[in-house]
Amino acid sequence: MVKVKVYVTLKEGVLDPQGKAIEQALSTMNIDNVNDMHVGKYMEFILEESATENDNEQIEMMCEQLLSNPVIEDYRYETEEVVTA
Amino acid sequence: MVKVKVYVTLKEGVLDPQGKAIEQALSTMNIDNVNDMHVGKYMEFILEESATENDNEQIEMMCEQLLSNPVIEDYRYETEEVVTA
Amino acid sequence: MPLLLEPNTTEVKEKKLYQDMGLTDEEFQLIEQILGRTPNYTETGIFSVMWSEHCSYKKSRPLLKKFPTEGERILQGPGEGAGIVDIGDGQAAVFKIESHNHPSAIEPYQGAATGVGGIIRDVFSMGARPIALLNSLRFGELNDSRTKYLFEEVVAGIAGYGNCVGIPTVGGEIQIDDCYKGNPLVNAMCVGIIDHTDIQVGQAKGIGNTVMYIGSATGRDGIHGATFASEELTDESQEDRPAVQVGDPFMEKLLIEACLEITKSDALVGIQDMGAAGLTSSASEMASKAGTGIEMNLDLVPQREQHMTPYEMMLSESQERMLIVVKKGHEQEMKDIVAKYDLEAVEVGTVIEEKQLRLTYNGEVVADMPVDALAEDAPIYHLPSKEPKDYQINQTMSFNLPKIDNPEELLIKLLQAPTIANKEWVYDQYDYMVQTNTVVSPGSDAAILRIRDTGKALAMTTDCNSRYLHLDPKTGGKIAVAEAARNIICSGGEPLALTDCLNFGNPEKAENFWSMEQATDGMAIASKQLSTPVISGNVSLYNETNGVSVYPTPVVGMVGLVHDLNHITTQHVKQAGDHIYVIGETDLEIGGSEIQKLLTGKYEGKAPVINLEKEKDRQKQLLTAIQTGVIESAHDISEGGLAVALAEKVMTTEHGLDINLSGSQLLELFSETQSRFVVTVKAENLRAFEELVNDANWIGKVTTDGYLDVKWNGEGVIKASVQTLTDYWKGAIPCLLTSKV
Amino acid sequence: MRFAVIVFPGSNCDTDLFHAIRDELGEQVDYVDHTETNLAHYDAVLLPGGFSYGDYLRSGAIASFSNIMPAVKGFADSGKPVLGICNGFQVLLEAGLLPGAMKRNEELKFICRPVELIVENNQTIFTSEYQLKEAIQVPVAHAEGNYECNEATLESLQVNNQIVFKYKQNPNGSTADIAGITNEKGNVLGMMPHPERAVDQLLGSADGLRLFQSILKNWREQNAITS
Ligand SMILES: Nc1ncnc2c1ncn2[C@@H]1O[C@H](COP(=O)(O)OP(=O)(O)O)[C@@H](O)[C@H]1O
Ligand SMILES: [Mg+2]
Repeated sequence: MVKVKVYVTLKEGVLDPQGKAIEQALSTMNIDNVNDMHVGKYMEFILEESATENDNEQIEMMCEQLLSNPVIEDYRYETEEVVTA
Repeated sequence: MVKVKVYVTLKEGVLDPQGKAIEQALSTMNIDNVNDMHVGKYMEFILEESATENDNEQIEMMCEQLLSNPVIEDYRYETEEVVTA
Repeated sequence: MPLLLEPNTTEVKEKKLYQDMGLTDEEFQLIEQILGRTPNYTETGIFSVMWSEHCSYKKSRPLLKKFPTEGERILQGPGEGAGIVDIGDGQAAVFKIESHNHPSAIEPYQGAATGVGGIIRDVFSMGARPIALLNSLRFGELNDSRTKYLFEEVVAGIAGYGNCVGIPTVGGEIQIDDCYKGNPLVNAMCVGIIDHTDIQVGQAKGIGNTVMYIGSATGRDGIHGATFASEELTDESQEDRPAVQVGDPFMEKLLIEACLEITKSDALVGIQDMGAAGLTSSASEMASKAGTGIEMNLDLVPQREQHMTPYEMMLSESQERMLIVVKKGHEQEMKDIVAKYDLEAVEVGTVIEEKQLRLTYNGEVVADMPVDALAEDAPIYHLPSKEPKDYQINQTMSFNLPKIDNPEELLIKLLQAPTIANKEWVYDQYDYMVQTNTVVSPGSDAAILRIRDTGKALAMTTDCNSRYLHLDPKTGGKIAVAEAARNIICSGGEPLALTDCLNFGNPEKAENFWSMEQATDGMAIASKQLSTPVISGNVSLYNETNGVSVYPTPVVGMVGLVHDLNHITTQHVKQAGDHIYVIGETDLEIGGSEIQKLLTGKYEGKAPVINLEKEKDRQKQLLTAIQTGVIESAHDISEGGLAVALAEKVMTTEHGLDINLSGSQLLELFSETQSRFVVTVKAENLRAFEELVNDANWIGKVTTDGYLDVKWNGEGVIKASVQTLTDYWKGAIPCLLTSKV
Repeated sequence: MRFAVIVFPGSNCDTDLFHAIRDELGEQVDYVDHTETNLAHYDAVLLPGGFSYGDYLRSGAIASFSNIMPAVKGFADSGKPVLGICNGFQVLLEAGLLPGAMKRNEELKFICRPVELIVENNQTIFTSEYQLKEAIQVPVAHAEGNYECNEATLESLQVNNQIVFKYKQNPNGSTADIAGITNEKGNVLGMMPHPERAVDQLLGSADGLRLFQSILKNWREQNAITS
């Protein structure tokens, strides 16, 4: 059983309307030392023992097919063994 | 100059309709070994030299006032020195 | 396992834990009498929510009794999820308004969204298909970041929920005044359509029938408020559990479709949504209305979180949940229907003969209480009332009115006042077209939706000018009803009935209770006079911050019937050459007006006078004239007076107006005298119009030049390009929201 | 002619499409549930607007895995007309039946309003009843209509004349003002504006009706049916 953390971000070069809006909001708060704001998604889940024994393969399949849209998004992930009491 | 990564997640006990919907979608894809799916936000930005020299204070202020909604969300963040060439 | 420890019965009594749940010593004693024993913790919690003002109306019920609730067309008055009024052809309109003020003050997006979700469930639980949403919003001045945040998020929450479930948000109103700064008001209204034969009621009839649960699993949402401080009882990890409910409009959409299919089944006995006080109120009300009881096994209740206690399950206000009662043996039929919508129907209990709400958990009885005591026998309070001293001062005050030398500049400022300014920024975010019935979208007096295959339509609006109530709650209450009716009439509809949301401060302050009495008096008189019975409503009290209450704000939601699509009328002028009339004379009435706020920064003096008889006659005459086809456009005169009404008639069109007025003081241009309308009439219909409508004064013509040109006693006082006016009017709210603070 | 309106959980413009086809176009139409797998009886497939699966994760993403989608792909491959409107367009993008992706509107807000579209290509089975460069009024109602694609995709869209509708005034930040595109073959159209909301002057515009009439006319021509 592993805990998986997935980060999905817009590809380099794709304009990020949310990031831009946050930068604007910051500047109305008179905060002007923040740059390059990017907003993405963060997903966490528990992956139970998979049949294949190959967790990474399943995670990548999930990321490519569902959790991210490869046309405009990149993803990366981390896994962490969960010890069941 | 530091690179800041902020993770915003729903507080424990707050309904996460997205997470639930993704789990369902996975199960229609015949993936049944995924549990506890939670969806949050991930933000990255560059913080230039701040006037106060206290980066954390500014980051926390930003997180509490703008980047997260403290009523239903928790946040955590990481910083990383950026070496300018 | 850190199971939540609950205090025992003795602790509840001796430590007076019931007080933290909102029960008084007397109420607790009454509960002991009813039960013949001391209630346990769970039972005390259940009584406390059922006897809260929100569920029992224990402080407002005497006032609500004054409302007329019957009429030829009324099929269901107050008491069920929503009221029902006949619209002919075997169909009926179902509607109700509800507040979500406090949740929205804490978490504006979710607060507003779940408010919308709740009112939709009230309507489809009657068996009706929801066809429209409206709202009524109040905020403080848009000059600090918190208020702007509340404003933006409330609007986003309403949009987020309504758009996703696919019910068009077609109208509403927004008033901005500083009394709402700490306590914004968010009222949502839903209108549905039903065939008479499909009308459902929330009743648990038939001993032995099965109680089933449909929708989202129960979490700990929304119980925090009623719970007392939990430090010594709960595990450290459970600290800071949010009381905020998060809405799931996707689930709601599935529930709507599933429940509407269920209501077509003969196996369904009763259906009710789990609104305030969730499982508790839906179960006990359904049983009480049917003269039965319900036994429920809480182990079977779908749960989102682990280790939930009976107390938590019964008090949870998790959203998107319904309770149904089904004929015994037909459970599978229900399960099959809801499965089509990816939902589950779960058997959780049975209808029993004893009029008890009996709950078991882990094989033990954890609560056993008479349902009538919960639903019906809450104590009724007659609170003391006292006329505030400001009232007489305002009635007798004479104030020095400023002389006006630049009415054009004032008009532009009024058009930028956020209460008057164009609300496109708001309603552009609402899908007001989905279901493709919206004939008149936001931006005219009332919204109009056609009723498919009938040649008829429904007109709907929400209204309340609380500034008048602030000065004189009785008069203001009358005006709120009259204004709603005016908006329906101007759109070509016959007002049918109304729903109301009484937003007031703390009723235990005698001055507040006095204004509730006065306001409801006024509303009752006006709804009788205008033949618009009250068929549903909601009460929201304790709207205060730091001891200062909001203005009395009894919002009126009204629905009217447009008998023929050809009667549909909007406020905008149609073609050059048409003649413009004002119906009704103008007095100098400035108390509570927008111009008073602009010029003096406060409201004082007398509210405008309203004569309901005159009101009724004019409304009738105008409606007849519209139905006869002699009116091109019609608009009531409200905030900002005639000057603003004229601008509103011509902005967004390509026309201009040439207006000739006379009077003693230019200030009359902005007076808010009641019962007035501005209409345009084609030359060939002038005679017919003048025969049908009394008190109509010719004031000018529609032109092609794109200017609002107003002459006062023959002298030009306003000559403004309509485009310029429109720009100011449309730009005001976006500008306020984006300006730095 | 027989139309299928696919119903996903959370679709909410399905009934509007149904009424447009049945009441205004006067043709046969059925709702087809997302759990079905066969579209053999239909001459055109319509994917409606709404919020399939609540638009959770990304709009259209979860619906693109529905049971019905292989059949929709097969239907498209056979050259028959497939039209995705709003959320339906998003589903087609996520399913890879059309190139590109949707982002949130530039202003981040949901926008609902009538807009003017320019017909950029009237040589498709969806637009033959329009004039080239004609301005038509059709409403939009979406939060994620900001069409995005890379340079190469944009170029091929342009070269192959796949851009069918452009906004006269871009409401959402969409690349090259794109409001609707077809696949290379021209038998799959995705568009953000709602033609089914513009089929009756009573509701503000009837310009959308001609889109459905185009589909009908081309089907009749192909099947040599004269009316
Ligand atoms: N919160 C809102 N939501 C939707 N529509 C709104 C809202 N506020 C105002 N509108 C629309 O803007 C128009 C003008 O509103 P208002 O000034 O309150 O009209 P009136 O004075 O005739 O009641 C109406 O069509 C109304 O429905
Ligand atoms: Mg009006």
